[in-house]
Amino acid sequence: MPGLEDLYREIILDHYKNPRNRGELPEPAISVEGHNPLCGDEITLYLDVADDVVRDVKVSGQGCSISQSSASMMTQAVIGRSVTEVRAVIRRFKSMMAIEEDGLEATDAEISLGDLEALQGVVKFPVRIKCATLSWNTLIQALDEAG
Amino acid sequence: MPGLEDLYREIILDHYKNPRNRGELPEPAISVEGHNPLCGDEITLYLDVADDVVRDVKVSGQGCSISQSSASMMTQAVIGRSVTEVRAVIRRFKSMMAIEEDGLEATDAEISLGDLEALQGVVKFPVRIKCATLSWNTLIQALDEAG
Amino acid sequence: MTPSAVASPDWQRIRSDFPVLRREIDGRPIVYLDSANTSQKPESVIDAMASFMREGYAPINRSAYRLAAAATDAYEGARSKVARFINAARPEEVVFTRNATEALNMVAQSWGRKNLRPGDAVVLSHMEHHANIVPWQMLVDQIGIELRFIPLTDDGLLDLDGLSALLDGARVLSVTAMSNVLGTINPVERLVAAGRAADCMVMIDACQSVPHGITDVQAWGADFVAFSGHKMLGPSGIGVLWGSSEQLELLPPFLGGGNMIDDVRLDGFTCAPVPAKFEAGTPAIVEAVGLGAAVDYLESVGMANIRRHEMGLTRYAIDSLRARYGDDVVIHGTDNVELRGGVLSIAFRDIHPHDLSQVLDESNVCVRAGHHCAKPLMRLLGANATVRASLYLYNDRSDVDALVEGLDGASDIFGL
Amino acid sequence: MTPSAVASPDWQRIRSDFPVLRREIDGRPIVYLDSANTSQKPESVIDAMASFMREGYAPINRSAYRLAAAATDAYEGARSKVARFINAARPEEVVFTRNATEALNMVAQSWGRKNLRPGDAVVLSHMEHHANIVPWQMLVDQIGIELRFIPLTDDGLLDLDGLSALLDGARVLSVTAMSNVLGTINPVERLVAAGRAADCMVMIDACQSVPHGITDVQAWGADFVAFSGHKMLGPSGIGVLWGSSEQLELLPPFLGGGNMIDDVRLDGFTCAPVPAKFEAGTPAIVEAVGLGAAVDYLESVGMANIRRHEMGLTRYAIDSLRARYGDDVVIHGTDNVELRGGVLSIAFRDIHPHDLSQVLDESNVCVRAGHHCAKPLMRLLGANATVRASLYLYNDRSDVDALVEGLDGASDIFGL
Ligand SMILES: Cc1ncc(COP(=O)(O)O)c(C=O)c1O
Ligand SMILES: Cc1ncc(COP(=O)(O)O)c(C=O)c1O
Repeated sequence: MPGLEDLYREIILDHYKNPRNRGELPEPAISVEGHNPLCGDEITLYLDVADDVVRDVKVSGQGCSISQSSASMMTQAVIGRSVTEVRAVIRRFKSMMAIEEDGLEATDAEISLGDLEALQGVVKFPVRIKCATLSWNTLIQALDEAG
Repeated sequence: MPGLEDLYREIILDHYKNPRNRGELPEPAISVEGHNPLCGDEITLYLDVADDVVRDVKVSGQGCSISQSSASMMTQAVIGRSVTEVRAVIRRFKSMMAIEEDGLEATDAEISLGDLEALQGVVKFPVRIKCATLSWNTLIQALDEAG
Repeated sequence: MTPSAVASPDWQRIRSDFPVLRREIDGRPIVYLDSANTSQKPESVIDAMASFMREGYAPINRSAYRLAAAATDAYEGARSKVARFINAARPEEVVFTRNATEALNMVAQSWGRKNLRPGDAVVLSHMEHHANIVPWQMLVDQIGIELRFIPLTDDGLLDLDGLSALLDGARVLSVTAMSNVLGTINPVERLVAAGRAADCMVMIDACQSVPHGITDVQAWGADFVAFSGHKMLGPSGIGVLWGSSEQLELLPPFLGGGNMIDDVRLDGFTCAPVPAKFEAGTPAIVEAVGLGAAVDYLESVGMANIRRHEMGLTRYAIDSLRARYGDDVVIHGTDNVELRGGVLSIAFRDIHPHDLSQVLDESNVCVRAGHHCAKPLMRLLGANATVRASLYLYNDRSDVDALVEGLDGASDIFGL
Repeated sequence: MTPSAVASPDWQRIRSDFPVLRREIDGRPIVYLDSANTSQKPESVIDAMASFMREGYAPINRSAYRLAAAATDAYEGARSKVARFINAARPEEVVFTRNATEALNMVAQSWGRKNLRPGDAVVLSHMEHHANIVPWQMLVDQIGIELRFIPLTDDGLLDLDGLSALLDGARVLSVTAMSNVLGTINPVERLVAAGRAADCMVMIDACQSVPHGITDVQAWGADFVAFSGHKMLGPSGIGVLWGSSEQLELLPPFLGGGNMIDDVRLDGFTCAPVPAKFEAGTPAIVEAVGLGAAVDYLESVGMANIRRHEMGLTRYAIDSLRARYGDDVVIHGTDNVELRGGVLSIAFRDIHPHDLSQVLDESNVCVRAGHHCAKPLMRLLGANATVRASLYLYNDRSDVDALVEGLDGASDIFGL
């Protein structure tokens, strides 16, 4: 049994207590809701994409330390990146979460996840993977809506 | 375990092979269908009642030795009797089949079932009770329809 | 409740009847506080099922050989036990379903599609489980009925002041006997009387109440009562719809197939008598046997004893939490244990319930963190989630102590 | 079929894995010939269920502690096993239901009410089980659809000559893969192709085929396939609806409640992803674990081996009956064991099936006497009832011999 320290790393607790890019974006930013039916978490993700670049992302709503910190770190990891890069980051993150998806590309491995690496410990707590990926799945939906 | 001889008494096999009052009655006799969903038996019972007397009963359809012999003996036991008497016979028979019904009357015990007593052995084979009572339940329905 | 129930049960022996509770993880016992979700099974239930599969397994209602006749008796015997347990007038009033959810859906669909017209109102409460909300919402889509919700008071009771206004012109009243989030025990008889007065069909979701106290469906006088086997020491895969003979007679069948028919021709079918009419296909035979054994077990302890035991433990839990944490802990619902069962939904020091339950799990304390399938109620409480600790006959003070102790561990990690 | 399946199983050892078959009544062993009705359970299934209840019982999909996470894994693991067993493309294509009957009703109701309009035709066959007739007859009443029936040839095969005419303009083709009365194995791939060509939704009732041979739902290519756990060595209380991902995605939910929702508000709900969308309420957790163990057991024997074993026994049974009784015995269906499974519906010397089975029961020979939930077919055969002996992997020649011998006893009593 892995200890809780694998899960609740300091950096995670920091993002949880001081979430970055929290809030809302006005229209025409896209907004998408995400739920984790297991724990009741609900977030709303706002996405501003222009010229194929993720210009801004904000997240509102409530959630546990894992879902909130993951969302916070995610915003940092994607703002300013091209949509193609962001999709690669998403793939990379999901593969770290041990989620098998089609289309992991060879180059994805090179992408650094920065702070997000701290979430690696979540894999040992399978139930929490859904917490960690909530904001990511919501982001995918928002990107799809952005076209 | 009771032996099969308790079930397949000679008199039962006789009524099975040579059923009495088999056939149909023309209208205005009442006809009612009965099913035993367990074994697929289907009978049609025809009832001719006038002036509160069961003038004639006929039974058609197929069934196992128990249901057919029971029907045959039943017709003999009820033809010519008043409806009130017939209802008493029915109660008496059902009580022999260990079926608890409301309204068994004190005088019912005095009613002789004649040949039908041979069916007593059926009680030891609970699954067959439904066979034995098929024609009787159909008769009850027919009497109810006769008003 | 039953002659065999003892006056004062040996709760330690009872606890030892549950194999899961004898297990240890990491050298520590399991502290199971999730019985409102699903209950553990005593040896006697596990053995009844295994023995039946080892010695008596056979089809029911279809074949005539002795093994099959005995299996049919076992299945029908379980029906009789359940009927007696809830004081049904007749065994035929007990319909076996997969779970309470199916029972509630069956009534919503079969009764509802027969009897409800566009614009008809169905009255529920704001504390219902999804199982008593979503089936009616499906009818909103299918028929165009209107839903009304009985509001709650601040301490989590049904606010019945406006009930007659809500019931005015309504066709259905369907309410839970006990909240799976707040623990609130609702005044069923009063609700039924109000529903009757308004000419409503009345259904009671008794999922949380049947396992924990005496149930008397005749005294209740509702039209339908639904509950699940797995919350009352029985196996998964079986639930109960009780209906008054009158209502079941009138209710159209829900599923079609074997066992529920009297006759089938290419051009149509006729139905078997109640309850077979509602039990299409091969039923949960082994599970019925298990549920029968669960009823036997509960009766041997005595439902009044169980209720008393849980009332005492609930009192102890509330008092312990408050003594240790004061205002840092919020316990939803009423403090009056006469009015509530052993279900404690709590919030603790801004620590998210999911994180709380994770930390509690470190000390093998099993609680549910989430919305408890009652999202409308959660929104009313202003919480996405709570941690819910729920008690049953096999719990004791040590379980409560472990919960109280465990919360502190969460504070350590989150620095709150 | 699987790497672990042996080339030539030890059938005596297999027989001894089934506790009921080791029992004796009146000093004689039980001759169980009613597996088309429901099958016996091997030790491994009984033990898997009992151990799970003893050691790992917990809620699934709801709570986050380790015991609950492990239970969820066990439940989802069973789903994966079943998916692999029938060669489904993805585990999510496997929906757990109570039984095949519920699966068939689910599709008839959820797909039917969404897609069928008055006058639309649904094509069934004349050899269907009530479970694949009555749900559609309910739609005749509810929607006003029209039912058409594929006729049978004299030796009990589907008469496919007029199939394209029957399918012309039809919306649904729903047919059994194997008759539970005649034993006939139908050409599923050909049926699916014909249904596809006519733009029909195609459903296969695989209740009798899945337990007895290799199933490849991808090769079949139907939209839905239904079967039951209890006929394939699994427990009662669980069945399977397989659906193609595409169809399940489009299918509206059948029952509403917990687990099947994404969100619930007072004014409406949204659905969880497939397969949770179709599993409302607490599912048959223990039963899923048991079904997973049943699949393991079947795979360890090998489905091709089982089919071969039963083919041999069926041949032996037909030959023995004919050799002993000549024209006094009627065996319904084809004599060609390539085209039939081990289900033998027989008529014997004018002795009523119910009496026959009663006499057979004297020597512990368990057969079903009745209409086998296929009354339209029985009417076609001109019989109210037959005696049906059905074989499975645990049967051997001694069982067949006991059947053949037992029939003579009936002749003695009835003097026929
Ligand atoms: C061909 C066929 N279809 C459907 C069923 C119904 O199965 P269940 O009773 O398990 O729902 C059966 C078995 O009874 C069957 O043989
Ligand atoms: C109040 C209430 N109603 C209905 C249900 C649904 O029960 P099940 O999931 O067994 O169908 C539950 C439990 O989950 C409940 O607590």
